[in-house]
Amino acid sequence: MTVSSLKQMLVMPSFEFLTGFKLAIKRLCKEPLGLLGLILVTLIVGSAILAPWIVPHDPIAIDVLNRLKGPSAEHWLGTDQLGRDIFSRVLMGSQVALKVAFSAISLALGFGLLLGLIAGFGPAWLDHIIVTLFDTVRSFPTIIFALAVVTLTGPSLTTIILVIVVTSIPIYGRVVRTQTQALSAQEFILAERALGASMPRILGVHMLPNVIGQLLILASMDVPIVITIEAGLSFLGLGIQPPTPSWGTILNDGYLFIRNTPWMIIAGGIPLILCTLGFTFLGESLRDIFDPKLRKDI
Amino acid sequence: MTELILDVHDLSIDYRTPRGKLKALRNINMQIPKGKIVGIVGESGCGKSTLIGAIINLLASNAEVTKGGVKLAEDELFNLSKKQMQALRGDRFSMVFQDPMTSLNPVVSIGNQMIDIQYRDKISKKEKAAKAAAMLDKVGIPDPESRLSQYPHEFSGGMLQRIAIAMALLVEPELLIADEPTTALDATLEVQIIYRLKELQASQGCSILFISHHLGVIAELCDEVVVMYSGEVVEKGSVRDIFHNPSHPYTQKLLQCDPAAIKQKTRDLPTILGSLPDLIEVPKGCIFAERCDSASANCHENKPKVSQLNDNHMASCHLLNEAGALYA
Amino acid sequence: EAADSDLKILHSRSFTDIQSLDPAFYTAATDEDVMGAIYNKLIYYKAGKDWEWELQAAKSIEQIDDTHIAFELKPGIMFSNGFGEMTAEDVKFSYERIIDPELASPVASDWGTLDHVEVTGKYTGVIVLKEAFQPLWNITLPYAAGNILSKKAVESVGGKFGSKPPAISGPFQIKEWKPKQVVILERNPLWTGKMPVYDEIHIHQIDDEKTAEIAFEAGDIDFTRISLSSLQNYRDTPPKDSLLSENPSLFYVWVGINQENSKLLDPKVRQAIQLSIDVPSILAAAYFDAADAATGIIAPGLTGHREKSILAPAADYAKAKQLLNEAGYGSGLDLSIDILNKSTFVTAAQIMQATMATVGIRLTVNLHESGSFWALGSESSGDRWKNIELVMNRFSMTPDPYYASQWFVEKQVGVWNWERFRNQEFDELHEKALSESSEPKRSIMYQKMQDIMEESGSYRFITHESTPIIYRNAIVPALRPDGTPLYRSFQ
Amino acid sequence: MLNLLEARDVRVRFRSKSVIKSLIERDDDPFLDAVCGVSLNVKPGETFAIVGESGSGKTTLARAITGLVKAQEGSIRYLDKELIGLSSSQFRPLRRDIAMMFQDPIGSLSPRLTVESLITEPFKIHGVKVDDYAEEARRLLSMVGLPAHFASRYPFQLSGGQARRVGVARALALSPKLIVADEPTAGLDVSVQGEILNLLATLQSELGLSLLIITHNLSVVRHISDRMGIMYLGRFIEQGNTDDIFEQAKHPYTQALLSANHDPDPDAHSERIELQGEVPSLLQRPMGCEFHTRCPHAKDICRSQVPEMRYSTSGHQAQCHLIDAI
Amino acid sequence: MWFFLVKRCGLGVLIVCLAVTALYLMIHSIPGDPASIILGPRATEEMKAALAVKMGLDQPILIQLFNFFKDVFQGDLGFDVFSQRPVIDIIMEQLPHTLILILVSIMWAAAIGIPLGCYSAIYQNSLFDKISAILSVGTIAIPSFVVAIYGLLIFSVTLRWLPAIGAGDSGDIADQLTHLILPSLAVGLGWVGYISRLVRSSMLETLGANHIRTARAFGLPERVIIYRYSLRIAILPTITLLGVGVGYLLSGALFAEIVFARPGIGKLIFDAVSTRNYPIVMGSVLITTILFVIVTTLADFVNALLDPRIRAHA
Ligand SMILES: Nc1ncnc2c1ncn2[C@@H]1O[C@H](COP(=O)(O)OP(=O)(O)OP(=O)(O)O)[C@@H](O)[C@H]1O
Ligand SMILES: Nc1ncnc2c1ncn2[C@@H]1O[C@H](COP(=O)(O)OP(=O)(O)OP(=O)(O)O)[C@@H](O)[C@H]1O
Ligand SMILES: [Mg+2]
Ligand SMILES: [Mg+2]
Repeated sequence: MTVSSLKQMLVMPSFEFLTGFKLAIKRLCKEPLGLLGLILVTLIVGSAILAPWIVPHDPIAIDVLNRLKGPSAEHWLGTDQLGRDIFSRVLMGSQVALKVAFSAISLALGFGLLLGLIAGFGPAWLDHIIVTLFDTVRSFPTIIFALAVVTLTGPSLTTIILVIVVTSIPIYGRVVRTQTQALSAQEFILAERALGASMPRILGVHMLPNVIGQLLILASMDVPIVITIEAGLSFLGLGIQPPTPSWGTILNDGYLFIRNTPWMIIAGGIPLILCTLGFTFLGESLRDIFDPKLRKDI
Repeated sequence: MTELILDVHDLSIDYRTPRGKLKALRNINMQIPKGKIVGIVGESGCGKSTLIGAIINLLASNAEVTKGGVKLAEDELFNLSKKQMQALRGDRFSMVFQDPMTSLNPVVSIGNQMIDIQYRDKISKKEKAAKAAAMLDKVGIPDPESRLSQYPHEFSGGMLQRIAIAMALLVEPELLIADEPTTALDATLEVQIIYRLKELQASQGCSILFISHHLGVIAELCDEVVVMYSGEVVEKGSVRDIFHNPSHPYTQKLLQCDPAAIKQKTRDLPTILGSLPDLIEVPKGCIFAERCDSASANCHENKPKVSQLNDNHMASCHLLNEAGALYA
Repeated sequence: EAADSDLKILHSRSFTDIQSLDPAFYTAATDEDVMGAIYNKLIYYKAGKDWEWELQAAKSIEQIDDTHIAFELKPGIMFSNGFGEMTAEDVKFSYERIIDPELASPVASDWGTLDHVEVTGKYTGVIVLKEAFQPLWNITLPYAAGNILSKKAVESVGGKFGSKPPAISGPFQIKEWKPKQVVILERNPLWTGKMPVYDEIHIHQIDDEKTAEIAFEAGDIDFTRISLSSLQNYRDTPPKDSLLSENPSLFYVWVGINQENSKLLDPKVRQAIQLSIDVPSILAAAYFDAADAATGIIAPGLTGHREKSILAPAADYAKAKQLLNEAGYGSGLDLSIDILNKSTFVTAAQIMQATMATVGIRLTVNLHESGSFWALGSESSGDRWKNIELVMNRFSMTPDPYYASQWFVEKQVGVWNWERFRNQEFDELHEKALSESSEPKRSIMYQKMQDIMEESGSYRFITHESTPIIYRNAIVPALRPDGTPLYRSFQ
Repeated sequence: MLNLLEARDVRVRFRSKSVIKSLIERDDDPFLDAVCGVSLNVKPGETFAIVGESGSGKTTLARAITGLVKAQEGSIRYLDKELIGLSSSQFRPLRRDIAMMFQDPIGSLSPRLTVESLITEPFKIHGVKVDDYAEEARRLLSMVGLPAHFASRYPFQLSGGQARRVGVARALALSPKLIVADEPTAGLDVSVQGEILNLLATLQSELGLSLLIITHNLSVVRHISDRMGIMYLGRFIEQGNTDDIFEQAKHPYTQALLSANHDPDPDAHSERIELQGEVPSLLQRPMGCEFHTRCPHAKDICRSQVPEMRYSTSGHQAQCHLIDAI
Repeated sequence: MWFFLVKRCGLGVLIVCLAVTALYLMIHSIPGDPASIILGPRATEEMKAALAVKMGLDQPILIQLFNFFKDVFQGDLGFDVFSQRPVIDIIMEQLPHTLILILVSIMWAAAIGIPLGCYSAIYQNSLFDKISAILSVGTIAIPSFVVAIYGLLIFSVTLRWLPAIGAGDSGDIADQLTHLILPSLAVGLGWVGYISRLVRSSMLETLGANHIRTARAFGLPERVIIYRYSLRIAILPTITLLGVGVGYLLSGALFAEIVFARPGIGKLIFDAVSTRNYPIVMGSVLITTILFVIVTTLADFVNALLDPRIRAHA
């Protein structure tokens, strides 16, 4: 889900969407951590969308004289080595972070799910092919793959997303595959086969709901990992180029100044932690809400 | 008054559902005297499994005890701590669950599962395995030693059911609770199991709570019978009272519907007309009034009182006169 | 273990691992750090603030004329592994070996115009050059290419040996090399010269400056270079029992502007770029005010250093804007700068982005990891050289100006001369200066060369950086003026 | 009349030992024959009942017929179409006609689906157009005697019998031609059981539905089936018209089975034939007649010689040396 | 069984070949010139060309690849032109350091994360669950280098309890262990959270199953129910993940190697990639791929061991 599609959802909510949403929210609100997650995610997504309008300073305006200053009334989180307002950069940086996290994780999740389901349930030869692909992709260092992709496409956010997607698919895929294998011996799958359900249907309607919960949690925990990978790749020059702010670059810079000006790390780290907390708790509570067995009000 | 091993008093249980509270059990009173076999019969969905879930204190997460309690001998079970309750389970009482296919762990070999439940016994693992095998043999599983290392998915439904029974017997409980333990068994095995249970009861003096839809089995095995309908006990009494002198219209109909009781071959089996009441909006009056042939206005308006028909035969029906005869 | 703790051990740090301990194939400075301790040279740098040398294996050495240098070895310098005493034969072998085309040593140019070495006695010989070659005294004899190997020993292993020297002669020998971890030097029992103070020197390989600093504070190492970003901190609150030493460095950092790029053909554009780069801001933000602005490619203290550059370090936006207007780019210009993915460059590039934006140049920053960066301007590895517009570069140096100027001659266009700077006069001066024996004259020539570079508009000199070093106060380090450790002389 | 379903010598084998174990023990044949050469046929509109020992391979046979486990040998024909060896996509169109009810009522319902989705699945799977799924769900639910509000429940919220009825509703949704029902009425009270069986009877008379029913409930068998087979250790040891078998069972096992049926009367003590002796295992099939270990009449010949299937004129067949003697 | 093994090995070989081929194509497609990096800036074009010939870089890629495989099957990973040493020696020097770091990290992370996940699941929604939720998600989100640096600052600089750099004395196990504590803390901490959340989530699903109710009904001790009955099912995705994770860490423990100046295969590969030292890159990736395949196969195997249903499927 990209930020723009999220925007769309918020702008034109259909009626059913609203009622379903309301019910979910109502249930969420009963779980303190879920509520916390919802609030955090709303805050982060909201600030990412509104960032251009609410930043107190131009996030790329350099002010060398005022570099590496501590928090003050003027600069809430201080300034970086170029004298830029860290708070504004963190706010703007959330755009990159969310773009990368959302698109990379959802794509990887989607493909991983698909391939994992097929590998776990499909014929053995297909399983072998998919697992071979997974392991092949997974087994050589990300950096080499990233470098190769960049030579083909040039550095950009898309490149990073592509690299992350390709290297994360096997993780999700393998987890799904194991789950699917364990499930495929169960009686209800047999029953579906007896009804004549096609493989896509069995996978999509019956396996998926049983594996997706795990995967959502895995995915939400991957948010910080993806953001740090983005940082690493951008630092190698493979992703977003300066001076675009991202949490990753703030963390990278923060690492350099971790001793003398630790608030840079804090400024880059706290939103990351909040973001992870938000997504993980939201993910977990959503899982609990949508898993009929774990739902408390039935 | 005989000594009671189990006393369910005034028990009410609700399930929370999106539509509202489903009142699965309402004011259940039933007792199991020591050393007796009590059967529960009743229409499917009337709350039998819920009742035993409450007895062993393992209800679904959305269930809620709203009233009443369960006493095992002297212990009020709902007041026990988790630890105390755990100490009772598998020791003083044991359970055969209704769905044998899913109630055994799919990833632990049945041998290990049977050894694990004997964890209280201070004997070697080998001895436990031998005991397990012997018990499997008793319930008619051929070649039990080698079967011990197999996993549930490698057994047939009936075999799993027998394994579940074997497990419940293995711990030599004071009270055995069995929820439809013979549904997947053929008649010869069913007989064999019934003998086993009787044997057990005779040798250990244990009590059994036996749920079944198979009236023949109930008739053969049980000393007393409780008849339930839609979350209520409508009639209870000795097995002879129930089968020879059914007093509640539901019991009567139930007995009439049993195909085993119909000697003439037919493709049109008798049934009880009408449908189940919605337990979320429980009807005001008699719960069976909707389907009762002889229901009067009173039946639809007021809850019937319990009529004591003899020492331990009682039924809740407006139509029963003091003498316990049905006037219709 | 008790004996162990009695040993005097120096824990030092290097930022890369050793690659080769063969003087003909040395690559990084680390190689020479170790070679300097295990081999001997005729002369060696003298520790201190000025670039001077002192005798090492040579008892005497003398420039007889422009092309002849006579030397006499100290007697009794023994090679290890029973390869005997060091003789003039070994000197001849070691030096001629490097220029032997058979061996194809990549550092043959260190020996410039060496013709041969004449052995005149057991300990005496004459180094014969084809032409005068001034850098010899600064960077050849006292540096890596000047190390003397044992002829017999090297021949016994077939002429090449990589990282396992067949024989050493210096005060230290290699006790253990744990690749990517540590090189442990211990006393050479055969050494008869001045006894080193330390029984062992452990040179730990630590890539990351932050880690090195922490390791120093944790007491794991006693001597390390620190990062410019931490310098101020250490100045303000120096760790207990330690001393800080700030040394100039020989590196030079500049922004190169590709003359042949279609957007940059007009010298006015190039000048506008020069003028719109504000060096003080870069020094402040990327070098933490711990380094001075460079006046050219030759560091202070070396022959040929310019006191001042033609353009002031501070930007002159008005002039730059005007030049751009004249060149027809009044409405702005899109340019890109290629940099290595080091945070210093990233910071500097962002400063440039900001300062150049004030004159209407929109600068895109292209980060490269090192492998890709260093092949950027090379014509033999792809077409990317054509697309270079601006590039920020940092070259290392040895203490002779020729070493810096050699990269900017026409022959280097498409090799290391990524600005594709071509200037006849520059090339001629470079050649002549090699053999100029008069120090002041030579100096003027190099200054002129740097003027030419700057006037071409293709160069904006940024800084020579600096080398801050921290060490325990119990140590008296022996350092070259640029802060390079001379381990054998550590006290 | 043409057979709707015809199975010949069907054999299903399972691996009985793990691969490692069989290697260690040098067992060349680490398999067991769960179904061992079973033949049967079902005509349109007919009800065939399979009864037998628990673990004798009834479920496996049913699964082999519906293509859910692979039959290693034999042939299974549906309307003259060979089913063994069909790929799952080739089998799929047939599944509209052949419905299966599973033995495990809750386990065979997809746990994350509501009852409504579960019972309308067949329509979606086979692309049958339905205007209003909710309405259709209500119809099916009422058919099996469940109130409409069950549509929104999840399987784990059903009682065993309710889940069973959902399974029945699902199997009937598309009005199949053949229903393979594995204990369709186990866990149902007698009234509901009657409703379900009556429903099947109605469908049978209206649509000519054929039934292959596996059950342990002999009273049910007697009322509803036309013919029946008795399974023991993976084989039919007796097969024939239900009435014939109930009247005059030939095989000692059948006799024991029938005699074991309980009467719903605490005082009725029927004459039971008690089976004693070792229950044989599929892994070590007894020599000779496989029932001899428990047979009250076993003779020497039974221990050494495999009895042949003997036929009577009415098609009643049984596999016993002593048919005439008993 | 043999068939299974042979198939697995065959697949493994296939994966290794595919990975190495892909790698070969990739690394040759990225810009960079090993010759000038190896020979230094002053090498002449002839020298570079000569080196290229020596490294076999002048031949078509397919031939290079063929030669590489040919050598590999003869047990030869080639020669490092930088240091003139056999590639296999160089890799084998580094590999043990990486392996021990990964194993120790993963092991302690699992040893803490799994029980933590279990208990969070059992006491779902309790205070313990909530606190452990926040803590473990926190550990996932805190960048490892922050853990590393602050670990160093606290334990090495301030307290001086632990050494800051290196892998310790090769002969001295205790020394090596003290050198492992901080790096494995930095590598493993995030995994603790990751594992515990994942275990909790699968545990919740498993604990709701019917068979767990059976186990409870027999009064089995909670410990047995959790570790023998639920965890065996709930752990499957975690094991898979650990398998993939260990493989990933083979080249992904880079930051720990840098921050703690530890030798290791991650740094070896990274440096080799930066210097376009093809023989080392190829050799190390070959080795890590083999290890990766072994680890994931092992994970599959363990899963099959734990869950007979997967065994039946395989
Ligand atoms: N978790 C649950 N949530 C909501 N309703 C439930 C739940 N479990 C059971 N019920 C409902 O409670 C009622 C009683 O169910 P219970 O399982 O006790 O019936 P039962 O008498 O055992 O029936 P059967 O003979 O079919 O097993 C049924 O109507 C059932 O649908
Ligand atoms: N996947 C399997 N692997 C190994 N053996 C199996 C497998 N499935 C079934 N079996 C064995 O095959 C035999 C027949 O099983 P099946 O389920 O067909 O019996 P059934 O006649 O349906 O019994 P029940 O009446 O108890 O359900 C049993 O001995 C069983 O243990
Ligand atoms: Mg029940
Ligand atoms: Mg069965």
